Amino acid sequence: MDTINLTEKTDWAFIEQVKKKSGENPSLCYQCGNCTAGCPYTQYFDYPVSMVMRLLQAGQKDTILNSKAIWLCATCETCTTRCPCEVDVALIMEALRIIARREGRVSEKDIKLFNDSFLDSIKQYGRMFEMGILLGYKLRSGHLMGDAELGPPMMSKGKIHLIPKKIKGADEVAKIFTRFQEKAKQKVKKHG
Amino acid sequence: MRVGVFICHCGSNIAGTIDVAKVAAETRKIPGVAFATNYMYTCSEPGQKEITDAIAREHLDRIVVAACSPRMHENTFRKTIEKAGLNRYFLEMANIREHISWIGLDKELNTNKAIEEVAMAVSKAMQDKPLFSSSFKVNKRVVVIGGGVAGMQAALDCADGGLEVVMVEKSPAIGGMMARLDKTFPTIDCSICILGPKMVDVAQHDKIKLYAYSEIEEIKGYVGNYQIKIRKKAAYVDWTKCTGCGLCMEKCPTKNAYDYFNFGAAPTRAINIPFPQAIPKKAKIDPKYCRQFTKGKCGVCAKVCPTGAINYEQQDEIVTEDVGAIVVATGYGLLDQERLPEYGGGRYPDAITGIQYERILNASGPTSGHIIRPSDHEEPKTVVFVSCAGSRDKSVGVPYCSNFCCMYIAKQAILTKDHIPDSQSYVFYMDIRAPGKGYDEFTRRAQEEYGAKYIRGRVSRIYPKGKKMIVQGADTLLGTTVEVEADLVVLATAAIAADGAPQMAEKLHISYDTFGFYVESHPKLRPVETNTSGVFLAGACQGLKDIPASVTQGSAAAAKVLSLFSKDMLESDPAIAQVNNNACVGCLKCVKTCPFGAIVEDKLRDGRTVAKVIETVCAGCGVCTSTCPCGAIQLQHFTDNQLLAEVSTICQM
Amino acid sequence: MSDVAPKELRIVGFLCNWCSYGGADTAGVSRFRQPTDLRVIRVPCSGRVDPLFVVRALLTGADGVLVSGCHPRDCHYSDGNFYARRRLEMLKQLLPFVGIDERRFHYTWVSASEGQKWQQVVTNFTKQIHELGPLHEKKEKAV
Amino acid sequence: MAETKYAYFCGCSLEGTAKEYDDSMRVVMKALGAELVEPDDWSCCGSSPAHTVDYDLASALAARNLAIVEKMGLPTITTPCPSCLIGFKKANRAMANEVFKKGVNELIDEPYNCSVEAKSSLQVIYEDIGLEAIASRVTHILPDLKVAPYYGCILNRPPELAHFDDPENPIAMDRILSTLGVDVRDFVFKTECCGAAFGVPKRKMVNELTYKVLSMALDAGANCIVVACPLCQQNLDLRQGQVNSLMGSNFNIPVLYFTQVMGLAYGHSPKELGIDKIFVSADHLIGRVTKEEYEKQKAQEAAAKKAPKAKATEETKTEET
Repeated sequence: MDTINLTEKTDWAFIEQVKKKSGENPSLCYQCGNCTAGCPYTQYFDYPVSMVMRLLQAGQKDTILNSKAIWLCATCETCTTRCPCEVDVALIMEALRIIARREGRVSEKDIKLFNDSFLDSIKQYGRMFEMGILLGYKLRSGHLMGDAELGPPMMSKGKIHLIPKKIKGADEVAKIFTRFQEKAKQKVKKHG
Repeated sequence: MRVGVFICHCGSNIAGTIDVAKVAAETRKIPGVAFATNYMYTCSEPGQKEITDAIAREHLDRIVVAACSPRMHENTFRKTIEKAGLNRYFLEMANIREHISWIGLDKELNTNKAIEEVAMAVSKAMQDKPLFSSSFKVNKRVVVIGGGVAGMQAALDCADGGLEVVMVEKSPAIGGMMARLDKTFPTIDCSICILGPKMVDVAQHDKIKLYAYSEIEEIKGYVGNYQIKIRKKAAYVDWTKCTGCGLCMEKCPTKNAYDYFNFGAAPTRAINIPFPQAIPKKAKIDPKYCRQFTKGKCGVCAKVCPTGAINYEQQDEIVTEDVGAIVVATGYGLLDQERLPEYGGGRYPDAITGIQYERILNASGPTSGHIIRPSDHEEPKTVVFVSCAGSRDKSVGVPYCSNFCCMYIAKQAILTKDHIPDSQSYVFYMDIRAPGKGYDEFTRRAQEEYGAKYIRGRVSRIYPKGKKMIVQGADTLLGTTVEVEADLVVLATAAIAADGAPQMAEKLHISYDTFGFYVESHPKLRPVETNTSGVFLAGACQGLKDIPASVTQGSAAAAKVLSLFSKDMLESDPAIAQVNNNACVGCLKCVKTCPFGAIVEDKLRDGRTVAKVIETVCAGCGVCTSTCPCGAIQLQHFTDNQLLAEVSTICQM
Repeated sequence: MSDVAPKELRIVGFLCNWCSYGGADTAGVSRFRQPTDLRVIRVPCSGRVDPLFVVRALLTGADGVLVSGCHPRDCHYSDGNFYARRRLEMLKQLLPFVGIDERRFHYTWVSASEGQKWQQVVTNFTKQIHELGPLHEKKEKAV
Repeated sequence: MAETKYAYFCGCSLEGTAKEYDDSMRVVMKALGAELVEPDDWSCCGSSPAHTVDYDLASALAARNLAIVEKMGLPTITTPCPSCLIGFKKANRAMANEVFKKGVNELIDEPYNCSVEAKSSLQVIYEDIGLEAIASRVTHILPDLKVAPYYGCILNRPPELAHFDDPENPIAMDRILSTLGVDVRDFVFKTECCGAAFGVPKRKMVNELTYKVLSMALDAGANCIVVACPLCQQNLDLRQGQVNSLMGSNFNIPVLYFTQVMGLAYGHSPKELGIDKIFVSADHLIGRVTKEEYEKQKAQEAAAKKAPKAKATEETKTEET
């Protein structure tokens, strides 16, 4: 690992951004590691939760936003529940995901693709259309055969519908997305 | 009237954010002010000389010092002006440090505020009347509340100093927490071996009167003359007859009573003597479990007692003791395991608390010193210690460090290796706090010589898997989750204020912090005094501390009592209520409202009824003064005129 | 810079010597920043505060009055603050009849260890008084 | 019983992969006399994917549905799906902030005024309806079931959001099932995460996590797992085959919804409860005897035990005197 020059490489603005986004104060964390200890995903993370918190305290924006950890967090809330400093760690992880997504940095493509096809389906039909999501995801990700073996039994048990059920208010839901995107654009304009 | 005003820079503490020269200049304009100056350190020797000189040179008759809080230096400056021949109550202080320079950064606003606060002080000073304290006799007996090591030390030092001591202990035996410990860090002395002799001294000292299994019912009076009501709780055993032979305990059929001494490490009998070295060594019945009380029939102990000491009809008894001072040494308590659900919340027999483990380690404990796990009485080979089990944890309301856990865990890890050579201990910690003499070396020994594995990280969860306890924690230095398959888990549960601590404080009229620990009158310079004169603190009730610190404080409290009692007479504070007989209409409202019963009805020669203040009893709260419909009863030094003078000064400016 | 408008209003505080005055000291020692409007009068016990003091202050120039004592049951003079509470509560009810907004008067309990709480009490009350504005048509000290 | 009429939000999963949860839930609620009204034309709650985009989008997707319920004039929305539940609860919490609320309402057609409380259907059954009522409907006992109750991660977490049961050791399902006379095991992995929505993109990870849960269930001496979450069910049941082939295990543990077990105890047919829709068959475990027969058996067993017991009490007597 190379030296981090804290004088030059501490991104104070980023710390403030996360504070503002999450409404949480990273300075409350005293690095006891309880979040890491309880996290079911630590073994899959490149940086355990407590380390993400530490990197945040040190203002290491790039390391955090490029990490897999923030995408592999399932928001199971164990960290938040057990944090002795009453930091809503899961909420901070969420904030980091949002920021990373906005900056187009996604280290876990598959998860993002799955989320995207999920949201597309909602945008399109107003509800989650499982088959659609699966197909959408498979096409985007190229994992064509993933979970293929599950298809037939699910069909036979009538658990997967081939035709999406579109709700009357589907366009209302779609509008939520478009309005959201417009807003986001304006924000970007405002802040240059 | 010639008022002299002295404005202190307190180095840059005040001068940093207040233009002291300007304050002095503005003050000189106030009518009545004959002299005003500012000085670097007014409380210093030359600073005080500046005052005495000015009094002589300028013929000053009232003094205002604008500096720190009067709670800090009022006495200092009262002595100063007394030296210069003024009445000590001709002093007023304006608190321009704590209340101005330290809380505001705006120099202009601060300076302006300081000028006004000084003006207020001046206006009050102009109303100051000379007051003279009368002296009263001191009852040179002291009560020590709590029979732990701190209380015992205070009691013994006072007694050896020739004072009569009354010790009140709420549990059936003295010794407190230390009596429960197996060994002590960092020397690994046998705890009871070094405490035992002290306990015996307390019991045998002809100047110490011990009330065990007793509690403070009520406290009345004031420094030098307290009346203490003590409730001797019913033990259902006549202790004058009980010889402590223990036959009753042997024969008692109820074997499932909760053992308070062992913190429930194992059950005990419904009638029991807490531990072999108990002092006093007397039996007591726990009516919650005793069949005679629960089922109304049994009487085994009564049958077997050779001296017929058992008395199921025994009632609580109230006795009164008169003393001149009080030492509070009520110790601490421990967080209930239920508050830690992620560690099993007490549901798992093999996840125990540090104090329970201490009893298991102890030769006179429930397992006679053999380390066996509660569930199946097998010898554990892997023992995991979890520090900060509740400590430094806002979510359970204990944000502070419990002070001694790091050390006793190291000790217990060492002892575990001594007892079971082929055992392996793991210690989960966040920081090792070992600042005492020889302490850090001790925690190093636990690792270097005794091979305890220290893991830097909190434990997130403990759960049983087969015969093992799975301890799921983090090693933040490795940056990963770690798991240990333990046979026994020891939780260093957070130390908290003793239960009932606030209620006790209220009886004593001393203050306590948000966590129930008692507040000393100055955190640095008056660590054993309280704001109630004659009441002193010792041991963990003031803040968590280990044995040496508790003993030190016990002796310190004793020294304070001895110096207080070194005089036969005490000076009373003359700032008390005074009745103007001509103005008093004898409505006696004040008699009803006085919290201390210090005001009585009095008949004058002309037959008129008036109120009369008993000087020694009046504590100077002034409730009477604000009650009196005709301003006849006035609290000296805080009279209506003086306070109103301050009010109008501010309001006119 | 204090976190209220630079123009000061006149706030009088009666603090009991044992708890609240100590609490204010603690706040000072811990450097807890506070607005500067408050002027402190030290009394032995909140029970010493005669409601007339408050009225006098409000009628003769104060824009707000704050009384603070020991927590109930934690009074240095056993129950002086109970008398205080009874009287001051009554006073609060009566103020409107003398044409004074009762929000200009506040009484509370702050112990010697509660520096943080004292900071909040002062800050909030000062804010409140500034929201209510000056009570008297007197030239405000422009600072 | 507090209220008997609820806005019922089954959520997307319960229309598809978790159909049987919806079916059994409706059956049970009916039996317990609670009326469920489906909000007209409800839409997806947004679930976790929306939370990766932004708070206001996520809240908006949830708020659209809450607004519909608000219009219906019902104070409570209940959902069987913990994921929808936390979506609603988080929206309510975030929208307590007026500025944020305004922002969210700008995204949706019908503004939402935060007057609707979200409760899990489990909470409704456990707290509003209560154990007494639950017990009173029991007609059959399931003697063969040895249950590991599995709550999943977010049903009770974080406590200051969930306001229900215990975050570390929840007992609602335990109590309900034992009220039905079912043998409930002390299951220490009650709240461990099963991998949630990562089943598709992170299949291996999910399989490894569920492996732990399944083996702890066996350790607890359970022969089936009972859940209250469609995702948990899917990861544990549908993917059990994947787990076996990945980890070389041979689990064969049926994973039922607690409402299915309740339905069985209330005498409903396996068919209407969709027992046939789960992948690892539970048919060998759901043999039933009527309550009467069961109590008769118990009485006989007790009688058999009595004799030695009497002796025991004798002994204690002699010990006393």
